[in-house]
Order: sequence, then C-alpha cells, then structure tokens
Amino acid sequence: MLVAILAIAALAAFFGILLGYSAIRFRVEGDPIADQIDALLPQTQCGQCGHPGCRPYAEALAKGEEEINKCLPGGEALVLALADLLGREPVAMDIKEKIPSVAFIEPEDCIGCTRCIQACPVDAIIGAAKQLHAVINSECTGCELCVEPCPVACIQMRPIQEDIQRWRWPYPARQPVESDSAAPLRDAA
Amino acid sequence: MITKAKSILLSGSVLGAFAIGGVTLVAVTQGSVGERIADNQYQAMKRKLDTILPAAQVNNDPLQDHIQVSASELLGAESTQVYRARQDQSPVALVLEPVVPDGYAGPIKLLVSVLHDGTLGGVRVVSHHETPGLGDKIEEAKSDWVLDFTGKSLTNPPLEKWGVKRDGGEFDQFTGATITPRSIVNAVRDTLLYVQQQGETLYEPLDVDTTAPASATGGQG
Amino acid sequence: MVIALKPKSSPERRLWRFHGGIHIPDEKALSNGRAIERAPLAARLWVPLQQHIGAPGRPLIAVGDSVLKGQMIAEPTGFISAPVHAPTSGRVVAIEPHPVPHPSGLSAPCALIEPDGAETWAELPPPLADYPQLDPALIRERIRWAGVVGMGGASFPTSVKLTPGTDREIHTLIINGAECEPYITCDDRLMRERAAHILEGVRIMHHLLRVRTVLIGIEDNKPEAIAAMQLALAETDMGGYTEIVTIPTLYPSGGEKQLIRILTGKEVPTSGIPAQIGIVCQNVSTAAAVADAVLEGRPLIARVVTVTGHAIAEPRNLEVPVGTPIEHLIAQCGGYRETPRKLICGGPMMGFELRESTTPITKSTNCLLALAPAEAPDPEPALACIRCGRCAEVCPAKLLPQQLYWNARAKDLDRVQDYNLFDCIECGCCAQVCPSHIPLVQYYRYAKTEIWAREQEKRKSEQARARHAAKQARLERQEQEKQARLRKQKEALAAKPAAAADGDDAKKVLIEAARQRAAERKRSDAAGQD
Amino acid sequence: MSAPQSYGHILSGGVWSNNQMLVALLGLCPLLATTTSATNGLGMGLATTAVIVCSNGTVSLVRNLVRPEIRIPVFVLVIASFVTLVELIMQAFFYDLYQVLGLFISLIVVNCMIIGRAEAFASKNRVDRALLDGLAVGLGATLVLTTLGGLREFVGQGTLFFQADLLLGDWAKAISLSLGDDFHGALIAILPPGAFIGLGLMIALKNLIDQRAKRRQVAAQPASAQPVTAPT
Amino acid sequence: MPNSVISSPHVPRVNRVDRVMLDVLLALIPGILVMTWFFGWGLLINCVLAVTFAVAAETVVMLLRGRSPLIALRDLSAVVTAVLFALSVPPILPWWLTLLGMLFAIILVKQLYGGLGYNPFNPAMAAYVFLLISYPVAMTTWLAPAGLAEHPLSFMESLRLILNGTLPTGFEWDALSSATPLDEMRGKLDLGQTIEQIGQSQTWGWLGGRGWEWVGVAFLLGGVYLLWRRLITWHIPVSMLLGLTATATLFWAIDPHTHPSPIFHLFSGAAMLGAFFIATDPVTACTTKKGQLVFGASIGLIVYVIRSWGGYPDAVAFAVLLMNIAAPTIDYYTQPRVFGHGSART
Repeated sequence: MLVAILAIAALAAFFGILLGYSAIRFRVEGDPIADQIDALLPQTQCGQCGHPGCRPYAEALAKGEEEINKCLPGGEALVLALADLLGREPVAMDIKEKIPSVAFIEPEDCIGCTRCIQACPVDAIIGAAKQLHAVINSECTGCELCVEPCPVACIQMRPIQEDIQRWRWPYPARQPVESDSAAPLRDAA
Repeated sequence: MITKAKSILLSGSVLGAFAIGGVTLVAVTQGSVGERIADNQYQAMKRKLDTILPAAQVNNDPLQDHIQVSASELLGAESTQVYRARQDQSPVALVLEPVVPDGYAGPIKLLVSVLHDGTLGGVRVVSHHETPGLGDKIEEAKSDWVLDFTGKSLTNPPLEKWGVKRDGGEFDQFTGATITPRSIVNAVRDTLLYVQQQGETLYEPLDVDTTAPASATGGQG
Repeated sequence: MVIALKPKSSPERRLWRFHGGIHIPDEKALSNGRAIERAPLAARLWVPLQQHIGAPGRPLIAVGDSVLKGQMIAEPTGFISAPVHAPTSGRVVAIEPHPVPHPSGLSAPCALIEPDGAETWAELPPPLADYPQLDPALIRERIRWAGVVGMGGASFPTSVKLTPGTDREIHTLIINGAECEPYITCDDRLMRERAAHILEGVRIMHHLLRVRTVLIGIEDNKPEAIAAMQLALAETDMGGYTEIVTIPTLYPSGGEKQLIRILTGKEVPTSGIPAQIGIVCQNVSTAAAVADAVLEGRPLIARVVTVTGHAIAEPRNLEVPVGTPIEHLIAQCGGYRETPRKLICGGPMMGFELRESTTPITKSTNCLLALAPAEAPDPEPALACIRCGRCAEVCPAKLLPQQLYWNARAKDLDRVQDYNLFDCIECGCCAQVCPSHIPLVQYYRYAKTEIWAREQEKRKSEQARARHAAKQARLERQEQEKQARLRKQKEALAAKPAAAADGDDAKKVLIEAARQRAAERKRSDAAGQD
Repeated sequence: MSAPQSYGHILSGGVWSNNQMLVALLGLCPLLATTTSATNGLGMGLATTAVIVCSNGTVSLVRNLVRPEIRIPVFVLVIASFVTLVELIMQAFFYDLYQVLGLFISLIVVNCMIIGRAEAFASKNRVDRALLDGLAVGLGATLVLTTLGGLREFVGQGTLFFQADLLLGDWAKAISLSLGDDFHGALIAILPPGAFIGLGLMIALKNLIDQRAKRRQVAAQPASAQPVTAPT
Repeated sequence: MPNSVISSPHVPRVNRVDRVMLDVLLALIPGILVMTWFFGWGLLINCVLAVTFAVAAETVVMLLRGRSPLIALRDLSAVVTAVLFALSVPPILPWWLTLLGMLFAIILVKQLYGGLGYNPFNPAMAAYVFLLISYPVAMTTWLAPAGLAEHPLSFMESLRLILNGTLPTGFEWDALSSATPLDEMRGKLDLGQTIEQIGQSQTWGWLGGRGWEWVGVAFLLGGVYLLWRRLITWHIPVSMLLGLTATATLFWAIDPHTHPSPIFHLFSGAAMLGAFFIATDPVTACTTKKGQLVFGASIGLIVYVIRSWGGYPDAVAFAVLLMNIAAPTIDYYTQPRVFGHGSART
C-alpha cells in the first residue's frame, strides 16, 4: 500500500517538475489573436464601439473583455466572423446596419474652423484654417466622427449612390423550396 | 535562477502532494470495503452456478473445488475450469466452461453443468456476439430455448439426433437463424462426450498442495 | 512578309474537344436569310461615353456643341482605354446619365446627339494602305484612335491586345467566327458578305503580331460563311499561314478559351490571358473594324446588329450607328409580331434583359433579341438540387457547379472561391440542363460581384488603417514638438512676462456668426418642410 | 471577467440552457454506451453527479494553490481518485448495477464534462458556487441519461425502469412498467445506432423548445440582444 | 427594381426532376414484374402500401413545416423511395413494418434533414437497415420462389398475411419461407459443404439462386435503360459491380470450394438493384466522376466483406449507407482538374 502511494507520489512529483520547467522554457509572448481580429475589423476608426479606434477594440476582444457585437460598420457579417474566430456565440447587433455613406461639407456654411479635420481619423478632409474644407470621398470611411465637432452643423452624411461600377448581382429571388435551411450538411466535409 | 528552480520544485511538490492525497483516499476506501466487494463477486458467481446445479444436493463449495483441464478438441478452449459439486465427498455434478468457436459472429462462451449420471444440469450462455434479434435468443433473458437442454444426455436423444431440426436432429432452431443453435448444440454434445471420456478422473480430489492456491484464485472468480 | 510556298495544310486538321458543352436549337435561320441592311438614322442618338473595359474616357464636347461624323467625343485616359466618336453629324443636346446596355439597367453618362441628317464627315486621318511598310506602332496608334474594341461582347480595347509583351512570342492568331450562341447571325452575315474585308483586317493583325499561323474557326452550321471565307481566302496571298477551320457546332465553342482549346489543344491558364500561351484571339467583326480603321481611316462608329426572336416581325441584320436606341431598330424590323416576353441584349445563353426601349446600341452589342413567351417561358420556381451532376457534365470549365451553388447560396464567399468560381465563364450550360431549374448562373454572378465588392472594401479598410496609423504618428510627433516648444517657451517666459494673445477671441466671434447663420438656415428649412 | 453568476443562473445553466450533454456534447461516451435502459442511465447519472460535485468542490477549494502548468494533472488526479472511490462503493453496495455499468464507471475519469467544469467553472469560482454548479451539471446529465435510457428502453423493449430495484431497492419495482411480451420493440433503439438517433432527436427537441420559448419572449418584448443563429 | 433582375440563360430548361424520377420508376418495371412472378402478389401489395404510406408521411411533414405538400409530392421522389423499399423487403412483410419503414425514411431520414436534396443517407436503404436491425426475423423471412414453393400464395392469401399475419390454412411458416441464396450459401458453407455440393441443390439455378438470378437480370435491364436515357452514368454501377467481382474473384481463385464464384455474387441479393438504382441515387452518392469510381468500388468491396463475414446475409444497404457518409469527403478529394489549372496538355 505504502509502496503504491509513494510510487504515485514520486511519479506525480517528477511530472510536476517537468511541467514546471516546461512552463518556463516554452513560454509564448505576445498576443497574435489581436492581430487576427484587427484584420477583420473594418478600420473605420469610428470609435462607436467605445474604444479609441479599431486596434484597441481588437485588443479588448482578444482579452475577452468585450462583446463581439460592438462594431456597427462591421455589421452582422463581422459578428459572425468574430464568433467564428473566437469560438463565441454570435450575438445580434444592437442597432440596424447603416447604409454606407460618406461625409459631405456644405460649402456655403463651412467657416474653415479645421475641427472636422482634427476629428477625422483617416485624414480624409482637406483644407486649412479659414479655408473651405472638402471631403475626399474615396478616403472617407463614413465614421461620422466629423459631424459632431462641426460648430455650424454643415457636415451631413450622404448615402453612396449606386452606379454601374458599384452594382452587384442580386441574390437570386427564385429560391428552391427549402430556402430557409442554412448551409447544407454535405458541405461540412 | 533561484526563483525559477523554486517554482519548478513547487510544481513538483504540489502535484506530488495531490497524488499522495488521492491515492491515500482510494487506499483507505479499498481497505474498508474490499472484503465486501470480494464477497459480492463470490456470491454472484455462486448464484450463477446454483441455477444449473441441483442446489439441494450440493453441500460443498464448487467455487473452492475446481481443477483446470485442457481439451481444446472438445471444449474449444486451451484451458478450462471445471468446478466440482459434491455432497459429502460423493460426486454430484461438474460445471464446465466450454467455448463455441464457430458462432455466426465469433466465439460463444458457455457454462454447462453435467450431473454425475451424465445428464445435463443446465446450459447458460456467458458471452456472445451473435446478431441481435436473431442469434441472441440463446440468452436466457431473451428466450427459453437454452433451458431445453436441461435433462438431456448422450442417450436422450441418441447421439445421431444431437442436431437442429433442419439438419435432421431433435433440437429447435429459431426462426431466422440456424447457425447459432447448431453450433451450440454441437458444443454441448462435445462437452458431454468429454465428460463421458474422462469419467471419474474429473472428480478426483485435489492434492493438499494445490488446494490452497486453487482456493485463492477461486476466490477471485 | 511570308511568301506562300507551302500548300495549305490538309483539311484534316486535328481538332480538340473541350469538356462538356450542350447542343441547343440554334434558331439562326430566323435572321440569316437576309443581307445586312443599313438602317436609316434615328432621330436621337444616345452615345455612351464609355463603351470599353478599362479607364473611362474624358469627354471632349459640351452641351450645345456641333459634332461631325467620326469626330472624337471622348478621349482615352490610360493605356487600357478607348475613345468614342460621334456616329453622325449633328448637335450635342445633352450630356447626362441615360440607361445603357448593362444587366443592372442603370444609367451611365451619355451624349445625346440630334443628327442633322447631313452625315458630314469630320476630317479623317489618311488611309494606311501601305501598312506593311509602316512602323507597327503607327498602325496600333491608328487602331487605338479608331476606338476599336472587341466586338464579340468583351469590348476590350483591341490595340492593347495587338500589343504583345516583349517577353512572349505570339505564334498563333485565332479569328473567332464560331458565333455559337443561338439566334445571333451578325458575324455569319458579315463573313458571307464582307469576307474579303475581314481578311484584310486579319492580314493587318497578322502583320502586327508577326504570328506564324492564323486560324479562323467557324462552326459547321454556317456552311455559306465557311464557303465565302474560303473563296475570299483563295483570292489572297494569305493562304500560306491562314487556315479556315470548320469546327463542330457545340455551345459554347465560341468562348475564347474553348475556341483556343478546340483549335490548338491548349488551355489558357486560370486567371490568365491567351497571350501567355502565345495566342491572340479576335472576333471577325473586330477584324473588319481594324480594316476600316487602317485602310480607310474610319473610326468604329457603326456595327452590325442581329435583330431577331420570334416576337420580331421581320428579323434581320442591321448595320446601325452606335447610340441608336433599340426601339428604332425594332421599328426598322417591322415592329413586334407579338408582345415579347423579354428583350435581351446579346444571345439567349449569356445576354441580359433590357428594360428601357431607349437604351442605345454600343460597340459590343451584337444582338437584340425579342423573345416570345413560348421561347422564354417564365422560370418555374426552383426545386432543391438533387445533385444529379448534369451541370458538372456540361460545364466547359470542368467546374463542379453544384458545389459552387451550395456555397454561393450559403454566401460562403471563401469556399466558393476554393471551388474556382472565377474560372466560370457564365455560359449558362449548367442552368440550362438543371432539372431543378435553379438559377445557377445568377448565383455565380451574385457571388462574383460580392467578392469583388468585398475585396474593394478590404482594400479600402487597409488604406484607412494606414492613414489612421499615419495620422496617429503625426499627432504624436506634433505633440512631442509642442512639448519641446513649450519647454523652450517656459525657459523664455522665465526671462520676460508674456503679452496676452487675442487671436483666440477673434476666432470665437467668427464661429459664433457662422453658427447663427447655420441655425437660421435650419429654421428656414424646417419651415419650408411644414 | 464578468460578475459571478447568480445561483439561479448556475442551476438553470447546468440543468438546461447549458446542459453539458445536449448543448456542449460532452461526455458522449457514457451517454451513448450506458443508456440502454432508464435504470442504467439513472445509475450512471448519479455516479457522474457524485464525482462532479466532489471534484468541483475540491478543485474550487484548492484553486489558489495550484499553478497553471500543473492545473490539468491535478484535476485529473482529483477526478480519478473520486471515480475510483465511486467505483469501489458501487462494487460494495450495488454489485448488480456495477456489473452492467462497470466498464463505464472507470471511464468517468476521462469524461470531458467533469474536467471541463473543473477547468471552466470550479477553478474560477468560490466553493459554494462550484458545488452548486457540479450539482446542477450532474442533475442535467442525469436528466439526459435517464431520459435517453428510458426512450431507448421503451422503444426497444417496451419497458420502463426495468430492474430499477437493482439501483433503488425493492420499492422501485412499483415504478417498473412493461407493455408486455406482445410488444414488438424496435431493437435498433437499444443497439448503438439507436443511441445516436435518440440523442439527435433529444437535441432537436431541446432546440425546438428553446426556439419556441424565445419566440414567445420576442413576441412579449422587443428584443435588444437576441443571439442570431449561427450559420452551421 | 434590382431584385427583378433575372440572369441568363433565357431559354427553356430541358430537364425536370419529376421526369427523371418517372424514368427511374419506368426502369424498375421489369424488376417488379419478374419479382412478382417469382414471389407473388405480396410484392405488389407492398409497393402499393409503401407508396401510400410514403406519400401520406410526406404530406403530413410538409404541412407541419408550413409548406405546400404538392411541391414535395410533385417531384415523385417519395414514390421512388417507397418502391425501392418495397423491392428490398420480403414480399410478405407485415404492413405495420412497411409503415414504420416509410415513416422512418420520409420523416427521419429525408424531411428532418431538409427534404429532397439534403438527406445524406439514402432513405429507402436507411429504412431497410432500420427494420433489419430492429426486426431481423420478419426482415429475413423470404418466400420460396415460384417453382420451389410448396404453396404459391394467392392474392387474398398474401393480403391476409400482410395485413393480419394469418397464414394460409394448413401451412406453417417453414413451409412457405425459404432462405435466400446468400443465406443458404452462408449456412451450408458453415456446415462444411463445398460450393459444388451446394450447387447440386435444386434451389440452385443457372447464375445464382433459382428465381433470384432472373430478378438480377431484370434490374440489370432497367439499369441499361437508365444508362441509355443518360439518367445515370456508368461510373457508379460499373465500379460497384467491378469492385464486387474483383474481390469475389480473388477469393474464389484462392479457394473455389469455400468461396462462391463472382457470378453468384453478382446475381444474388440486391447487387444489381443496388448497383443501378440505389448506389446511383444522386442525392447521396458522390458527384465527381473520379469520386463515383471510388464510391462504387468501395461499395462493391464492402458488400463482399459483409456478405462473407458480417452479421447479416446481404450487405448492399449497409455498404451504401456507409459510403453515403464518406461521399462528401470523397468528393472533396476527387475534384476534377479545372480548365486552365495545373498541367494542361499542350
């Protein structure tokens, strides 16, 4: 009996020492998961998630300190992608998704105060003090961060117009009868 | 460096401590209920034997009184236990553990008791892999078929009638399966033949030397 | 110039087979019996300012301008770009978005030209009849100037295709006269009637590419076209390197990659171009347009369009100026025999529906198809895929259409690419044979455009990330600089007391004024809405 | 980490909403192998509950002593000790049941459900919560095991709680139910494939009930943060 | 507006699911006739019962799912499932087993997975296996074929037997039933008889068991019709039969006394029915050509293995179901080389 106890204890002690050594020897630094999350985020830097930019939100997610449904520009697609990456349960978005828009500065009202320029996270507004400001449409991420600071409320968000270049083929309306079932089982392979 | 070594040793000792705790717990329990467990096991085996032995006539403990024989030809296994039931030293019955090698799906283990007059005290199936719903009617729980053996001997029916009805014998096969009952009938017949061949030698009392170890192994059943 | 000494290679030229394909009723007899006719000018021409794949052109005209026939009204802005010329003389009435031939039915900028009827030509560049002696660059420049684009439907600028890279030798020129889609007969008629002209174009392209072989592939359901081309070929000195190859009728043998496979046995690598395997492929109409540009100095301003379908009273081929509204063409063909179920631009297998009768013809519009209800019955509701595999059997790209379908339907854009979505040529064979009547091609098109949109978004977000990072870095630098300055100022302040700055106050006054102005405007807006 | 869960939440999570067998699909080995009858399922469930309560309690008590690198071995040691304990007790007091379940009792050691709770819950929570969680999870498992066992037993041989007296004593003969010998049971239910089919049906049933409940809840109040269905 | 966009092709579609299914039913007719000839009216009664139950089950499930049952019934897939099932089970199967089988096939195997096109397992075979495992005695009690039977059952006798379980007066089960050739082969080999001795028996015919061989030939004929109509390709049937033949030939060559000939295997049990009508079920089979070869050959191999050493005499259903599971994986690893990919012939 005593022999059995001692043998097991010795074995356990040996493996404990081995594990203790391994824990020190093979420690991994850094947090690559945050990079992966950051790559999924839309990089609007809009701050609507409550974090100052996309990277901080990614880091918070990586630490498990945040919900995955905070990114409004990413929408439901992002929630599903994050749920997939982080192995979490998908959660519905708080608010409906917005239509993609860009900021537009009313030229007549702009007083050239540069506050919107300071607010823009991606330098998509050009202009100088006391000069008319203008939005570079192709750079604007639609984050709306410039709308609030404008003292004369001359910035509006305008939906991006559909044109031939931007047009997408619609998802077929003629669905097979079992259209509501999700991805088929056969695809699991 | 020192802290590192310390932390490694700490890991080892914590794990070791848990091992000691766990094993001690198990050891203490084992010590307190071990006898009861052994008794349970012994009782279970005994109950099984009692169903195929004329219990009223037996007053020894067949589980303590057993020998090991080797007769792969007729009993299907390299070595088999033979339990002897006696009443006041006079032989009553033998219990053998033949193996049926040619079941439909692998070997079937039997428990067969043969009374001293050569008739069957009973046949039970210990383990098998027969097709559920077809071949598994050899189990006592599923069908009464196996009970039909009780009372049969090499003369009742005569040796040539030891087969299933489909082969011209006396024993029922059950619907949907012939192979399984056929193999069992053959195996029981062979067991009877073996007992007949060996005669009284199977009842010979054990030497004093071998009794002790035999009873020890018998206890573990 | 290669002198033809060797007799034409044997007619038993080896042909290859591509996987799949289908036989469908070709319906060509509807329209191939009549000669090409010139349609009278329409009252208004909507000329799309971009009629090619590539960088959009820059408009050269303004509303109210008078234009002459053949005058350039939009100039190319890049290497892969093409100009647009006025199809007739007249006045530019408007430049505005107007429906153009596109699956979306959306509008794009067009010049609305009101013809003056005089058909006055602008000053044209001189013909280059002596092109064999000229610098190939000059000839390419002429083709580029003429705005020649692929007229089989792709509308890729032809001059670019005729400019092979220096690293790869082009050995074979393939002229596509297969015209495999049902109904369409414009290339057929063109080959029958203008074979010599087409061959002139081929000779120019042969000269530019310096290829060893020219193969003209024509499906065997157009025997007259084959005969006409052979006759014309016999009268030229091109026989030494040119061969007219009769190929079996099988849809989609007119697909570029399929035709190359049939004629040479080679496969164009995935997401590659024929030039990578030493081949250039051009349509017969394009060859004719090249001949126009080089030998006559005329830009591409008109083309032959098949107007057909059982709903058309008198189907035929019309030569029409680019920009002509389709309603005008249908009127020229006697109008409708019965109310069409669908109006299709292009063939029935790959074309798309047109919704506006004022949609104009472009350089790549080869067919206008008015399908009667019997020809194009309403699609039945799709049933579930039963995995019968017919689609895979007919797919000319050897894809697994049902896997594409499952994944496109599940909107799994990654996996649909794993199954090589982008090798799909959208020929429609799979959908045609599908017993469950699933709109397969639409699923693929949906997935393709979604993927493109997603990639664009990704690029944009990548850009935004970089710009954000740059801004952060700049702000940090400025902060440090400011700290440094403040330190210095503090040191200076220690020396002498500062004067109050009043610049801030002035700014505040200005902001207040503007704020009031904006508030005023909002009030008036609100009042207006009430 | 989020605030500690309420007792009610722990209980309902273990028994229903986060049922380790139906939702997390853990511990399938005993689930599929031992549920040939309601009695077997109940016995296995009770054994598992005993082990998980003990191991959760112990792990929670020592959670601050154990270093991360030897966490798992310690859990395994704790669980293995308790399983052996349960096995010994079973052999001593429920020998007939032990003969049926014996092989699988030892396999409780590697039941990922138990180590999962030790790792995910007990090692992060106070001992009272850990015990409650163990009890809830064990009850959830027992519920599933007994139900599946009953289902298979009923469909397969037309009885319910057959031989329940082996486990519960003679009074349990009263709860045994039999449809009689004329019943043609679908043998497949008792065989291994029946376990899979039955489990699948039970999961489907649970999802159905949850969906209904959710729909009712949504109808009652406009949703704020409803989970969307995962695309699998 | 944009949602009304309909993509090309704008031509009438040439194929329809219901016509495909109808053709399959047509192709089954020779087999049905021959089986009825040899095994009596019970077969037809079973067909009618199975079709009725299947259609009823499909209707109920579609209604429960809140859809029009017509959509599901119109494609005739339930009828095909029912007929295939009725052809696989003994012709005197009690009606309630047919009912159980059809409920299992339509509700559990087909509709719970989403209906036609979504079921990973062949419904008819899943139902067959479900019943075989659950009720092995009823599922293995076959009638003796015409010519060997002591008493061929009349229509009313068959009906009574199926609905009531009433045997014709004066006959016991043993007089009516007879082991299938596969069963008999297995049983007699087990007794130590050689193939030659077994072949002497009057139950033996020309290719396999008396009567059974003609059933095989009839299904082969139907299969040829399917091939000719291009509803199936040769890949699965040929590879499955080759897989079975090759394995059987190997063992036969090793010892022809204890291993029946490949011909026997081809014309016994459900080999032909399985090869042309069951393994080729497009929903549950492989879809790539290479994959179909692997799929078919594996079924052939598994059939031989289970027939020779398994717990049940025939094995087509088990083999098909096993390979159904593997089909998606096989498909994944046998994708054809896409045009323009990899080593193109130049």
